[in-house]
Amino acid sequence: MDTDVLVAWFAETARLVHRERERLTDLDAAIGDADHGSNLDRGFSEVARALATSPPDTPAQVLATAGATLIRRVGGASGPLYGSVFRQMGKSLTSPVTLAGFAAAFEEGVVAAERLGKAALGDKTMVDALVPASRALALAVRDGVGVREAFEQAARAAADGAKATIPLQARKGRASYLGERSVGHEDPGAASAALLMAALATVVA
Amino acid sequence: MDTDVLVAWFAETARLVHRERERLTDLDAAIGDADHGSNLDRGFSEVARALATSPPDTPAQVLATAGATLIRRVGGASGPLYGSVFRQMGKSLTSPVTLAGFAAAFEEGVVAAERLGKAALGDKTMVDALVPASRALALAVRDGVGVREAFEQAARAAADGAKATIPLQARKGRASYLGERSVGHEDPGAASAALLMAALATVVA
Amino acid sequence: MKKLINTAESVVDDALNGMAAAHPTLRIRDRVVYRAEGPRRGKVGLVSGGGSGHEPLHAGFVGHGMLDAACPGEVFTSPVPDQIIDATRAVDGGAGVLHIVKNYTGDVLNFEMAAELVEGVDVASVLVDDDVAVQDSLYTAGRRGTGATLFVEKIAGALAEEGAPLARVAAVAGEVDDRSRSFGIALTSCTTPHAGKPTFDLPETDVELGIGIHGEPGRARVPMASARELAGIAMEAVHGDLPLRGDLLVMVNGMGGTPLMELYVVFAEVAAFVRGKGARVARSLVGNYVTSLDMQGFSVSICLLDDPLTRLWDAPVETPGLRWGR
Amino acid sequence: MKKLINTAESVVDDALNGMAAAHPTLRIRDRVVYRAEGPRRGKVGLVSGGGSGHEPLHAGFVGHGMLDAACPGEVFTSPVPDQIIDATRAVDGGAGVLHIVKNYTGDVLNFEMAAELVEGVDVASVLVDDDVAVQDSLYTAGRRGTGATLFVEKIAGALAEEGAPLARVAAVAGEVDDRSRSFGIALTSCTTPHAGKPTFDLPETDVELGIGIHGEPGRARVPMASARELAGIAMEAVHGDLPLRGDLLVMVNGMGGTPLMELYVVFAEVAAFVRGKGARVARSLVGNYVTSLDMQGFSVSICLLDDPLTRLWDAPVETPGLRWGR
Ligand SMILES: Nc1ncnc2c1ncn2[C@@H]1O[C@H](COP(=O)(O)OP(=O)(O)O)[C@@H](O)[C@H]1O
Ligand SMILES: Nc1ncnc2c1ncn2[C@@H]1O[C@H](COP(=O)(O)OP(=O)(O)O)[C@@H](O)[C@H]1O
Ligand SMILES: [Mg+2]
Ligand SMILES: [Mg+2]
Ligand SMILES: [Mg+2]
Ligand SMILES: [Mg+2]
Repeated sequence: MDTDVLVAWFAETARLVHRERERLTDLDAAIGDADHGSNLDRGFSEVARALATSPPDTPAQVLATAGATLIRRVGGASGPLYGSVFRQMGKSLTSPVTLAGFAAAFEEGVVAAERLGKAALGDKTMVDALVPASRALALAVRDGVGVREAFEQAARAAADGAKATIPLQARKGRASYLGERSVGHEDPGAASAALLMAALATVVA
Repeated sequence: MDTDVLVAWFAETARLVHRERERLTDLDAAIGDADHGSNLDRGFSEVARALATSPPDTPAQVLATAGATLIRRVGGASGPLYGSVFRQMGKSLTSPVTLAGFAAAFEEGVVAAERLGKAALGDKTMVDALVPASRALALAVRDGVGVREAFEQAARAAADGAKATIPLQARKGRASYLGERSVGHEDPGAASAALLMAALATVVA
Repeated sequence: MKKLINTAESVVDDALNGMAAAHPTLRIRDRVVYRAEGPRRGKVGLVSGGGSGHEPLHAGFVGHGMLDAACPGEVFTSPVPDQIIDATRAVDGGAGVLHIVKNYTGDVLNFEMAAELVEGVDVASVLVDDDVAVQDSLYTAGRRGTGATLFVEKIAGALAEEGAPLARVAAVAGEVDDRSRSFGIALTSCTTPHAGKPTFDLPETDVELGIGIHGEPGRARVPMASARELAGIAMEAVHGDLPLRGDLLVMVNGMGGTPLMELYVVFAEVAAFVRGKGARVARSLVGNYVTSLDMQGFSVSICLLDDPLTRLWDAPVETPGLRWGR
Repeated sequence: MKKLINTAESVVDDALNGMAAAHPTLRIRDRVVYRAEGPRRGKVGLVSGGGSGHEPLHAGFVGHGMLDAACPGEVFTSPVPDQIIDATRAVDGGAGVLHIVKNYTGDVLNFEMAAELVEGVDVASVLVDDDVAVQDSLYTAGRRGTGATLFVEKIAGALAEEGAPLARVAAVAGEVDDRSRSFGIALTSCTTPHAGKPTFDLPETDVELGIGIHGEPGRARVPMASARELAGIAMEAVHGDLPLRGDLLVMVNGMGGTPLMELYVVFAEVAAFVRGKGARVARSLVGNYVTSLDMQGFSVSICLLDDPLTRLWDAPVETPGLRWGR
């Protein structure tokens, strides 16, 4: 896995988020404030632009740029949270990049977001998609699965994790204000995390 | 025609205006500010109450009370205008009240409103119903027609006058702001003047 | 229609009770809103009034440096002469009283009747007619009084506060009206509490140009456009009637249901237009000042300032709706 | 949805341009709104911020006696750390800077990041969380910051203007938050420019209880009721959490699309409720101060005053959105 793959990952994420922008905003309208789609569309399109304008030399730089750009351009809850995932990944990633190295860095990125947001699995946040994705990667590494297969499993785990937020009552973020009324809706941040992992699976496919 | 007939006139007007309140407001919504129904409902119900609470001794007193009450309680354009009609009628009416005396006093009342509002026939105002009604009464007097027949003719003339405002472009009042867009709508004040004359025909029927 | 009211019948009195509870500087009696401290000997009294539903106009402009009394009528219905007579008598400090009347048939007739009936008080009157959407011709009731009413009340109020005599306060009030123009655009109709449904239907695709402040339909209906285009339409109408030049007082006024953020967007366009004509925004107001219940939309009002008028505009004012300098 | 905007993307910058054009007392640079005169040596700087769409909060409260800078984010989206860092550096007069942060995950995270990254400036932070509709428990993100933000900004601003040190300004800001509670009710949803449709559907027959200021649905939906009943629901919620007593600062705040007349109707009911509990409306505000775009509805905020807080509330303030005493 090289710099180009990571750049492609963010380009594909930007494309998916742009395409799914309205769905993400609709999910946020139901239990939040109807801006998750435009927040992430703004953020990832900036990331894609930044990566295209001044192409980074190393995988770590790709992640650092993505993290900093999201923090600098998104705002809201998702900006610092996604930003922290990639910023931390960039710090943790060792080179050359192996699947094991990527999985470990991703795990540290997810932990950074968990720490920052103080959210745990089951709180109905992006964590509910990110943690299962991270675990799927760790299992794939343990089982010696190939990159493509590993990322597909991670994407599936994230998607399942996102769907699994539907029956939950939110305990973190804006949706928690709704109390029981948050039950029955998919968390927008979990849904966007699933897109992120889907993009990863696509670019190595 | 005695005091009781005039009291009954206002009671019947109050009833009709209350019943037609929404229609009058709808007419005013189309070319004005959607308050004519509530303005006149408030005004004539106050008149009816005032006349019931302290019954006047003379026909002139009935009219004076009606005029003063409308001026004191309605506001808007229609309050001073209808108020002036009855206030002037009350001043002009001689006793005992004959049809000729009533017709003459009504004529003076209408002239008072025309002077106050500076509106002429064809300006698309209440004048377009009041003036034909007044003329019908004058003709009835000239032709020696009975009271009942005279008031029916006046009511018909007022109703026709009101309908005849539909194709006109308003030159006075709020509807004049609309320019050509006032064409095609019945003037609310003309419509309420038609109700007033219809009430008169009813109470002598 | 959902409204924060108890009943349509009680809405005016209920709102006045709220004003009284919120503003110790006001005293409210028999549907007249007065300054709590009463008339000042030798000061010209200023009385205005009109239908309710335009808040903060007029009652919100009662206080030091502005009105002495306001007479609120029913929603969109001029006050009755009794209110105006009461107000005129109560605020007379011996120097006479100026009636500030928006040019609507109902307002004009009721103020005229009151002025005739009030005795022993020197009364002058100024008619505000700033709305360029209406032709001032034999075929109309003349131009409506809209946003510039605030300018007249503020500037005449400052002059009266300084102790100027009635004739001069009336003359300057008239001058402010002469130098002011307005134009309004509605995105939605308003809904009166009594009618309970929108006064006019306006599809999602259209706006009404040249509206008044009573939910009367405008002069024309055009497709919805950007803030820049709509501001341009309004400003061209104003500028076409009274060319912009020199120092301007500019108000971008919300019709009651428009968020402040959008009014600032419009103001940016209006300011650019003004600069484009070589004139200057010397003073400005952005907000909901002369409203039409819950209507969405805006109006622009401009006044050609000169030094004396600017000084009077800047003079201290302390009312619920407008306050600076104290 | 019709909005007075050019594009959904440009609405925040366009509105800021309008603010800059309208208010010479402000200077706007890189999405931060500053006092034009810059920082004062030895004075604690006050920085707040949050999503746009709540105008006049926060940018409209920049000026003498209140904020030194405001950081507006995208509509309903917290500002980014860069804005907050810029603002914090720029307003530091050597006495440190207080961040006034509404308790939302996004606001908290972005202000925290900024506070960590800004160097060489003494930064303290106060979290505003006044909304009693939200339980403050392990199962929520804690209470939201809503109307009381204005109280905190005004009172902390007055104290900072007097030259109090950072620790004391922060402590009093926290005290104001402790003594304040709010509750909001929506008659309609708002519509964000980006989404272009109402955030939630609310039938003509219902209202949402316990809403925030971002168009989040509330805690419960109940049938529409009179102003008296709705004010009662809001006040019971507040009183149940913090019993009313003594002198109160009471704000009846419109959500952006509510006419002032209706807010006064609500205020009358709120004042009656307060009297009924043996407390007193000592100070009040009625108007659109902490809004949610074009939402119709209101919130009530109360603060239990004491003499020092009342004095600070009364101190001069000169901002676009709140002004008295100068
Ligand atoms: N404390 C938290 N920890 C982790 N994720 C969170 C937290 N709070 C919110 N989120 C995520 O952020 C998403 C909302 O993002 P977004 O709508 O962009 O921001 P905002 O809530 O500020 O409007 C939620 O759906 C949730 O997944
Ligand atoms: N100058 C006028 N002369 C005669 N009638 C008038 C004049 N102006 C208005 N009217 C009448 O008043 C009616 C409107 O009354 P109303 O709605 O109660 O008052 P307002 O126009 O003040 O809201 C119009 O339909 C018209 O018939
Ligand atoms: Mg959101
Ligand atoms: Mg009318
Ligand atoms: Mg009217
Ligand atoms: Mg948000």
